[in-house]
Amino acid sequence: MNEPTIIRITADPIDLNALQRAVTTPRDGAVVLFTGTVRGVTGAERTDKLEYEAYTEMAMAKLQQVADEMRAKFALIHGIALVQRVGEMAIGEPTVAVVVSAGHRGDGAFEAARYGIDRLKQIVPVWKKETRPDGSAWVEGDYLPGRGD
Amino acid sequence: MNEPTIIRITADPIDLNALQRAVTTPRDGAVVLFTGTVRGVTGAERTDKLEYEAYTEMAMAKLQQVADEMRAKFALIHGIALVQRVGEMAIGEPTVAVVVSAGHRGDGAFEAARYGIDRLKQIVPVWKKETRPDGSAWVEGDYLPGRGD
Amino acid sequence: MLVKLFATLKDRAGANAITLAAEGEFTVRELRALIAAQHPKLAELAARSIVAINHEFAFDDDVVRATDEVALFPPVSGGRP
Amino acid sequence: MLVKLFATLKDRAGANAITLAAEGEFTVRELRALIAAQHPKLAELAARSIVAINHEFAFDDDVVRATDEVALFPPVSGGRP
Repeated sequence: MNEPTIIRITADPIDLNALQRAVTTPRDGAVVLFTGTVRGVTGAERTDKLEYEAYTEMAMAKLQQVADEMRAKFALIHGIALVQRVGEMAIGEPTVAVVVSAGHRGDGAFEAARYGIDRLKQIVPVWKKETRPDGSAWVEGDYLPGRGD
Repeated sequence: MNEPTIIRITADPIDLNALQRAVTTPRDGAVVLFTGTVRGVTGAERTDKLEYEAYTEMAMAKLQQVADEMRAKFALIHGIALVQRVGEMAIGEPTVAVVVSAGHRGDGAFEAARYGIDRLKQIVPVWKKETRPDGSAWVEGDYLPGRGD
Repeated sequence: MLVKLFATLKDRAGANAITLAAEGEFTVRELRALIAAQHPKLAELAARSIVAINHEFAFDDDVVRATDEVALFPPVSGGRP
Repeated sequence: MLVKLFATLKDRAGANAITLAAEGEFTVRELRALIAAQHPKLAELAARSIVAINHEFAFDDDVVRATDEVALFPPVSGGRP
């Protein structure tokens, strides 16, 4: 069976319509798309813009690993797209997309997309620099990879 | 707070990029989009095209009810879009979209989108006519609404 | 009064609505009987289709007024979850 | 050998890579010490940053060869789930 796996790190805007078409096979009746977006307000904090940087070669390998893990855990899903945007982005723009297609809405596409974004945020080497009214700073996560990650 | 609720029944193609932008508020870092698509192959069956018909006035009221139920059950979600396309559609095209935004990916957007599509498929009066190599027929569901639906 | 029809019912009737001679108030159960009597082609479907009154689902003991917007249709195309 | 730097480490060093005088094989623990000795500005970060060897996460007892592609970076920007 032809089951598309799209892995991409790009400075271009993320096109959800194109990704929906790209992952959908003739057997698919359901597509779940998750997008992370640049949040402008977090509690009392305001963010003006965001810049994403990737360790591209390793990030591509880790995106492929996330896709492999998704397929291993969710046997009924078909197409997968994992796209990370890099460079400067404005408030509200998608920074990352996880897209999964399946025959039916109960075939695990929702769960696979959720798993995919959680893993992506743990192991794919991408960092964001936030610019706020008081200056800019890299945002560091707190997940320390272990063996097998 | 400004929390967009978009309810639409339309003959136009569904534009996921526009819906993502429309539901995203400055507080949002996560958007989940579900799309139902025209499946071309189901087991050994082949579908050539699909036509959707709606009882528009009632369908608009029931889409609004689904959105209200989503907000009542998932308190942390922000924007909602529920879009049903009607008319003729080709294989792979989105027929319906359920879009939910939230501050963070764990704030219930995945669960709300899943709940939304399940309820939409139960109570929103929309029917599809499938054209297969051996003719065309209306596809009937099996959910009988009860009081409160 | 007018009864709107959708999907299979529309195809069976060959029209997207039928007229029904009816006055005052009656139950949804009586509505089904009126349709069956005046539109025999729809008799079987009328007995088991969903009835909506003014855009809300209605049940056999509910009251219909001749001035209500009434519609008859099959279960919606849910698709396998 | 060259050590690639990202995010906070790149800003601290003022460059996206540093050169390291190193030969043969040594452990990741020794790599951290070499960086601290030869690039004092990075000493504190080198002790607690993530090390990747040939695009895989590496741990203190793992072996580095001077010919490997080595990178040093902070935990990725996960964001609150």
